[in-house]
Amino acid sequence: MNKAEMPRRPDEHGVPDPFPYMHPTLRANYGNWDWHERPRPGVLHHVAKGGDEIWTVRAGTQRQMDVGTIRKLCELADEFADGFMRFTTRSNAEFMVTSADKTGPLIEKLNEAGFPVGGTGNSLSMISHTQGWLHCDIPGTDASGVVKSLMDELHHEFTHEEMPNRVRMTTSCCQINCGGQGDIAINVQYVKPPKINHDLVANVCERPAVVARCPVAAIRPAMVNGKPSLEVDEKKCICCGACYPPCPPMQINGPDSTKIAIWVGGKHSNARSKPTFHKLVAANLPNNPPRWPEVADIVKRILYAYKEDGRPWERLGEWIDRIGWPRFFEMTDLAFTKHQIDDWRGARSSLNASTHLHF
Amino acid sequence: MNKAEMPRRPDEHGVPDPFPYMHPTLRANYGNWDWHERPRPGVLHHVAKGGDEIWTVRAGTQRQMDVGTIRKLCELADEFADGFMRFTTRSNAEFMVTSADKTGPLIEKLNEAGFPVGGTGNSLSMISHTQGWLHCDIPGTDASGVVKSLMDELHHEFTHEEMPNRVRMTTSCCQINCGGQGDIAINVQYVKPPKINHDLVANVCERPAVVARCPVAAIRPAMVNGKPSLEVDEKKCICCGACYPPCPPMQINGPDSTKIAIWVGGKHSNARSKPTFHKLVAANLPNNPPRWPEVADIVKRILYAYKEDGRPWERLGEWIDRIGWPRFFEMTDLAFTKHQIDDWRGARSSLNASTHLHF
Amino acid sequence: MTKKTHPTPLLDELKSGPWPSFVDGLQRLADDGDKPSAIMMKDLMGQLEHSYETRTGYWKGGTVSVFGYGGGVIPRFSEVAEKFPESSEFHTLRVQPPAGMHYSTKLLRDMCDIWEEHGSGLIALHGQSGDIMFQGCTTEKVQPAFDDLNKIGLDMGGAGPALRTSMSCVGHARCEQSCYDEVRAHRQIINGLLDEMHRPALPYKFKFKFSGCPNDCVNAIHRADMAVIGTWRDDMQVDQEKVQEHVAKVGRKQMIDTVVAMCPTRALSLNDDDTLDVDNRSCVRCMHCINVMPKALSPGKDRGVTILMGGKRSLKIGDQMGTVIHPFLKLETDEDYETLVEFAEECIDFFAENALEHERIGETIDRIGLANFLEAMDVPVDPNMVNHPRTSSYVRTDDWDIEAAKWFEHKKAKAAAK
Amino acid sequence: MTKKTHPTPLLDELKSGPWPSFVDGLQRLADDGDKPSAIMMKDLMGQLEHSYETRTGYWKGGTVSVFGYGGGVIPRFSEVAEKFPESSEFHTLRVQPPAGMHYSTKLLRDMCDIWEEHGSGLIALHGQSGDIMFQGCTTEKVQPAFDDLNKIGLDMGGAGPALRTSMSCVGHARCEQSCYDEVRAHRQIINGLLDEMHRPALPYKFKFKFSGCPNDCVNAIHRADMAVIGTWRDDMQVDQEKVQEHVAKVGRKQMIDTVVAMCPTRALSLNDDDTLDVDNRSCVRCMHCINVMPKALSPGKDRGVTILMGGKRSLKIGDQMGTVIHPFLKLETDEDYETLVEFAEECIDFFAENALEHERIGETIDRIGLANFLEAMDVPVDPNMVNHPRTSSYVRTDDWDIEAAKWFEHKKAKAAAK
Ligand code: SRM
Ligand code: SRM
Ligand code: SRM
Ligand code: SRM
Ligand code: SF4
Ligand code: SF4
Ligand code: SF4
Ligand code: SF4
Ligand code: SF4
Ligand code: SF4
Ligand code: SF4
Ligand code: SF4
Repeated sequence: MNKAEMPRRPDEHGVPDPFPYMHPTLRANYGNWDWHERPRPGVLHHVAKGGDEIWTVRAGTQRQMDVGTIRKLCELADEFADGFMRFTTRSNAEFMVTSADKTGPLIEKLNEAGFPVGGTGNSLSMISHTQGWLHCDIPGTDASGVVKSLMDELHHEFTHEEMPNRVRMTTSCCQINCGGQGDIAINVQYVKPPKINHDLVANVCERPAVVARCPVAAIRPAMVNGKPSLEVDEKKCICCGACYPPCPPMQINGPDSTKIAIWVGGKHSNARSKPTFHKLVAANLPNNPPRWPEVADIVKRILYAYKEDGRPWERLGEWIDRIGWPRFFEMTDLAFTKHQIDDWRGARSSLNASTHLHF
Repeated sequence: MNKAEMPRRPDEHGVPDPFPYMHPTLRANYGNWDWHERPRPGVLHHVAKGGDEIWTVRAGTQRQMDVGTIRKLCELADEFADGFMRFTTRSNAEFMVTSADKTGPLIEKLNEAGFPVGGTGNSLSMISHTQGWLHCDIPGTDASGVVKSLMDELHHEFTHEEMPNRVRMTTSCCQINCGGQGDIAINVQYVKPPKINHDLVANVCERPAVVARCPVAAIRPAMVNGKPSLEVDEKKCICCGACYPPCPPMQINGPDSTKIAIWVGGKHSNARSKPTFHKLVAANLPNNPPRWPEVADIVKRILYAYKEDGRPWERLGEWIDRIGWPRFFEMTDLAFTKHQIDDWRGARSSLNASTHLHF
Repeated sequence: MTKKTHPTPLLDELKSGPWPSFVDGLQRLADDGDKPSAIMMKDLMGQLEHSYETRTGYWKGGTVSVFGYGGGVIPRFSEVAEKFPESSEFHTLRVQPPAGMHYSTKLLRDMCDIWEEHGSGLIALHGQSGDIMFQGCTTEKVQPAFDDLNKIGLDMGGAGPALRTSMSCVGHARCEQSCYDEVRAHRQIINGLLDEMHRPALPYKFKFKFSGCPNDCVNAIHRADMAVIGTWRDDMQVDQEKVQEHVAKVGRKQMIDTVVAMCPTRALSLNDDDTLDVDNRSCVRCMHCINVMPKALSPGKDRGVTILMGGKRSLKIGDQMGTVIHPFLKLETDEDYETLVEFAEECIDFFAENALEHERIGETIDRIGLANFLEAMDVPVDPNMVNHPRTSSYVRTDDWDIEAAKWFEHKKAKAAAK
Repeated sequence: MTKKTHPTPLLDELKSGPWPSFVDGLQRLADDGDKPSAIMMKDLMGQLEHSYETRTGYWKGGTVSVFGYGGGVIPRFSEVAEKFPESSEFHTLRVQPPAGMHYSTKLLRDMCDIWEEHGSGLIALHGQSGDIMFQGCTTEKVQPAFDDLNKIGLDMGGAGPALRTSMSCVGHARCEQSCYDEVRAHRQIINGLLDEMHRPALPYKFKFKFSGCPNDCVNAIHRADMAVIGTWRDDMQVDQEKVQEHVAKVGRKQMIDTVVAMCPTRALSLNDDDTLDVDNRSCVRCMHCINVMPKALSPGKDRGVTILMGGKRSLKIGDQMGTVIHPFLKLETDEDYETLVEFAEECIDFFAENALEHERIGETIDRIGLANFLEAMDVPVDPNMVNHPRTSSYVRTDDWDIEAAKWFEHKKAKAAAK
């Protein structure tokens, strides 16, 4: 637009009130639900104290959706769910329908339209993921692509409830780990110190801020061929990539540096055991688009070992705590190396100061 | 002796072979015991695979014994136990007798002679203790005296098996803690920085060694009225007393400094839970010989709360883990203060990163 | 002239397979005639294919915002613009969804129409922090796009050193475990602090997350600077007949192995008549038994929230979870919600004044020590804040009696309050 | 003249009460006529009373030893000798008891006679490290006292920066849980390293402790630089009939609450026929169920030891427990015991060469990192050494594949060995 105009002042709505957008039965029974069950994978049946009932059908999406996809979901919501729907914290679509009879036809239509139904209960839900090459300014890999290829292979585990307990996977496209912790986490792990373009540092980077960002104080200001720049003590550097966002000339990515690591046993819920961090079980895997087969192979080994051996309600990490890490590495044929002995602050509490042993 | 003589070269026996000193039935069944039971407090009944049986009668002693006391024990060992006996890791005397009938009379004689019989199973055993004023060069209090006064008050708990599980108490007469960890530990806790006699430091102390001994680097070399001495940064100093042994002029003891703290929940066994350190529950108690009544009062509160509320096999710390620390402080009427929030290395793992709460 | 499409053999491999393909979506947008969005997406796909080939990202940041606000836009400028000029600007607008992520199809369709007109037509539902992410917009179009979104009742989310967009679980709306009104807490806190979100001036990001119960369906403990999690203080509610029905259904062994033996604090025991013996004093409100038997068991009636602070990912000091700051805040009356909001505001003030640059509140607490933070916030120490009291004797305790007096005072006060 | 006794009103208060009184003992010694020991003990009681009055200790150290040895004597010189001249020297001899602390009355009587002749007549059975402590001796009498003790087969224990006296539980001699020959391991290791005990030349103290099973009756994990603890690798032994007897005796509920629900890894389940379902893969050898039912359950048959290193009290870095270095060393044949002894010797060598002055081995391991220590000792890494693998991403892993290869190599080797 070329005609000058005074821009509009925003209305500071803040977080929108959800009630106008909430399915009437949910609104009517807000805070008054009594119990729930799962008639089949992908379907939740909630009963309110007053007797009202609602059936929720959960379907997987690609999260990054084109308007066409969203409009398709709207069609189905209009046809079956009174014109309302919601999304879960894992980007699954949820349709609330007022009678059990509607679930079957809705599920059919969803499948026709290519939306898998599942992700409930003791199944594998959608992998929570991040931006990657599509949009981030510091990615080591893609996010949507990794998730798409994995969910293709694990489709059956989304549409069936055959796991000991829910499985929550995450991916992150750099070591910053926006995807967070997971039962299984697939994260970029850098293996080389940043390569510094000394010509640019002075102009692009706020040097003291960059120095302050390094967790191991490996960065020091230095003059390099006459220009003020930064130097990295490569003995100290643990290749975390934290210096890259504030200083793009400190390039952490590269085919020799950007590898993928797999972590297991992260848990958020407080059910039974307290929340836990995920633990490193494989590293240095190739960053191999478009389908990252080496990653998928290991993820499946872990997932199926858990599926076969876990007991009802045991989360993946709880299963391993019971059978022990030696057996985990045996069953998955993964390696335990010196790199898996933690040495970060507080690491001592991760050492086994007991004779509790698994043979 | 005044006549000069060439001293004798020692025979380096090392650890003596115990078999010549071992009760014949133990020797005969060495490595072949099958099971045991406790017919009554203070008595163990072990049965060997071959069918041999042995009854062990356990009696408390003062540990620091005069020859008269030891000879008295020998008499009883000769009369009832074939001339053999042993001592436990907690300074209790054990008499092994070959028939159940002998246990009664032996117990009678032991009681006559003033030796309480008990300390087995789910009882309170002898308090493991240290040297104190009797012999140590750095003590803040006495050891034998503290133990004698407490065992007098807790005598019933030694001679009866009425606790949820064994109770193992320890005392230490300075913060060095030779007595180690315990279900209940009674340790000196200093509350003031050392008072330095600057005239002596130069001659008596190896200054670099002393500086190196401080856990918080609070000591620095300094010239004090012309003499090379040491200085303590009293803001940093955590009053641990570690500088005192290598440098006696850094006096850590004193009525205003030598206080007593009580710790609970230390555990050595691997049964059920892994071994644990004891935790601070009371401090700044007066160092009050000859009977330390303020200490005894709190110890009894803790012990009887556990006795009343603990479940079979729960050790004291395990009991608290079940009922929660809030209830522990409530039941014992002790205080939880900011000082009980750990801040030493690795302390973060002691914070509650969950919603596991006790109300 | 029609903008030509770049060959995308690698991306095309992601069109096959049973899971919905984001590439199909991109393709649909790119193929949608000569719309500006189509033209932009053709080059976007070209650049993405180029990333797949070279295994390298090609975006750099910058500064773009809307009139009146400092944050909420994530600007992206292409480093390979000469090859892919039409997607040389590909900014994202972070927009806050209705609390609980509820939508009418009307709202969703309006969002689509607006984004098709001004942006790429690509919308992520939702970002990991809970934003609607309108992805792909030129600098020029950011303002009109936002204006239209703002007109239908939506508002910008957080980015940069600011209060961030928050998330609350479905909770009250459709969950029997919910122990407080998540929507209310979520909206009252965030909407009371909007200035901190829209005009970034904090030392660093600050995130709230709201879960209705300890199942923590929004991952608050790991991922929020302040986690607000529902719980209860009294005894759980037990319907013994339904317990017996459950035992009858699954059998005693299964009941013992999956419920009794899985209770973290041995608070459960199965009576010989198949009723459940619940020792509520020992129960730590982990939710497990309630989760297994939602018909028979439910949270108690004296409900409120636990506040934990300090969750974050690994930058600088390593991953941290939130730790307990308020074991229990009753959350029922208007006053209760006010108290919660005030505490949230005080924390933001403390953060603004005391955190170092690019320091999360968890790092601040770690640096100054929990005890000092509590003192500063005037929160009394509580044993529920720790797994256990200190094990290290390295502490100076000469003011013990004064500190102990505070404890007994606090106890009296609490007793009186009851 | 008869040495007069000092009034000891405070100590006298410790004569009353049901527990054996050390003061009675001191008194008996002090009252024993004009024996040198009596004269010494009169003043000793005077000084001790003085300590009780003033709440202060009055001993200082020094150097005293016997011919041929550097350590084992704890010298004590009085700072109030002018008041209490006869106890101005009150040294302690630390002497090693027979392994397991077994005695014939003959041996005990000989000890008493010798100590009555040369010392104070006060003997502590035993010190916290496991020594017989002959307490109270003049400098002059140390040598003759030791000579006589040495002649009856006893030898000096440890003190100072040296190998210390060790302790082993009663174990094989009278305990069905014992998984190895404690006496043999104890004596072979210590007696092979006597030079390190008798001629202190290590950076600091080094303690071994031997427990026959994970009940750890000698507190080895907390209190030993090297803990040697018995365990087993195969399945535990179960006598199902005796299990049923136990259940019949205590009832199902009690059985479930005290055994099944107390197993730390849910390895136990009670079958409907009251037999026990043991999942040995999940069992961590904690001993609990075996302790509760010693008739019905016992350790397995494939026995050996777990080695943990680094236990110590708080000096400098704070309290530490030992952590697993060898999850399992088979201990059956002569070769097995040889292997154990060799490892112990290698550790002492490593300690002598690499520890800083006044540094315990646990501090050294903490300083250089467990992984480096293992590499130095040529011990392969094992997941049993950790509670869990690393949770921090702050590690450089570009040699991962090389390290992984080592693991698979080691696995092959182990498989082959079987
Ligand atoms: C819809 C959703 C909340 C929302 O606001 O969107 C939700 C909904 C429910 N959760 Fe959740 N959880 C949701 C994310 C989570 C998360 C967070 C995440 O997935 O990133 C967690 C933490 C996971 C973790 O620990 O890492 C989570 C941990 C739980 C648990 C604890 C399970 C456990 O044993 O650890 C329960 C209890 C249960 O399963 O009965 C639970 C239970 C439930 C119940 C049964 C609550 C109820 O009574 O209605 C809901 C149906 C669960 C189901 O799928 O069968 N929900 N739940 C989220 C669905 C995500 C998805 O699409 O897959
Ligand atoms: C005699 C002694 C070993 C020795 O070589 O002297 C010994 C002997 C036995 N212990 Fe022990 N323990 C002995 C010190 C210990 C210690 C160390 C200590 O007391 O300082 C511990 C570690 C305590 C701790 O964890 O802090 C110890 C933890 C155990 C346990 C684990 C209990 C638990 O549940 O945590 C058992 C198992 C049991 O009680 O069945 C045990 C079991 C036993 C058994 C039943 C073993 C057996 O089958 O014969 C023995 C009789 C115990 C009893 O008193 O009923 N013994 N036992 C020690 C007696 C000390 C005393 O006089 O009181
Ligand atoms: C978009 C999003 C990933 C996604 O696709 O969902 C994302 C994307 C970025 N995150 Fe994130 N983070 C996103 C949720 C998270 C989360 C999860 C959460 O909020 O629950 C975390 C972990 C929790 C936490 O806050 O620690 C997270 C931890 C980080 C960190 C590490 C912070 C730390 O203290 O360790 C950074 C780096 C930083 O802040 O400097 C970061 C930085 C970034 C930046 C801004 C990269 C940068 O510094 O330039 C990414 C911009 C990508 C882009 O082009 O849009 N992001 N980031 C998520 C926000 C969408 C939304 O608003 O809904
Ligand atoms: C005698 C004894 C206490 C008792 O009455 O039983 C004792 C007494 C002393 N200990 Fe100890 N310790 C004794 C067992 C222990 C134990 C328990 C054990 O060995 O199982 C420990 C804890 C375990 C450990 O080794 O850490 C122990 C940890 C210490 C420490 C702290 C070491 C550390 O690294 O934290 C010191 C201080 C030092 O070594 O500098 C110490 C130092 C001392 C000194 C030498 C004080 C000094 O530095 O001058 C004490 C001499 C007192 C005296 O006059 O005899 N003592 N000391 C124990 C030795 C008797 C024996 O040989 O059987
Ligand atoms: S994980 Fe890294 S690359 Fe991926 S979105 Fe977050 S910051 Fe960007
Ligand atoms: S990569 Fe990480 S460790 Fe290496 S210099 Fe950069 S910030 Fe420091
Ligand atoms: S605890 Fe302290 S005072 Fe007591 S014996 Fe040990 S070192 Fe000496
Ligand atoms: S008492 Fe402890 S902290 Fe204080 S100066 Fe001495 S060694 Fe350092
Ligand atoms: S966190 Fe609790 S209340 Fe919220 S949705 Fe999950 S289970 Fe329901
Ligand atoms: S909620 Fe958790 S802690 Fe409480 S009784 Fe149930 S399982 Fe046990
Ligand atoms: S440690 Fe084990 S073997 Fe040794 S005495 Fe104790 S229970 Fe028996
Ligand atoms: S020994 Fe311990 S871990 Fe093993 S089954 Fe028995 S109780 Fe469980």
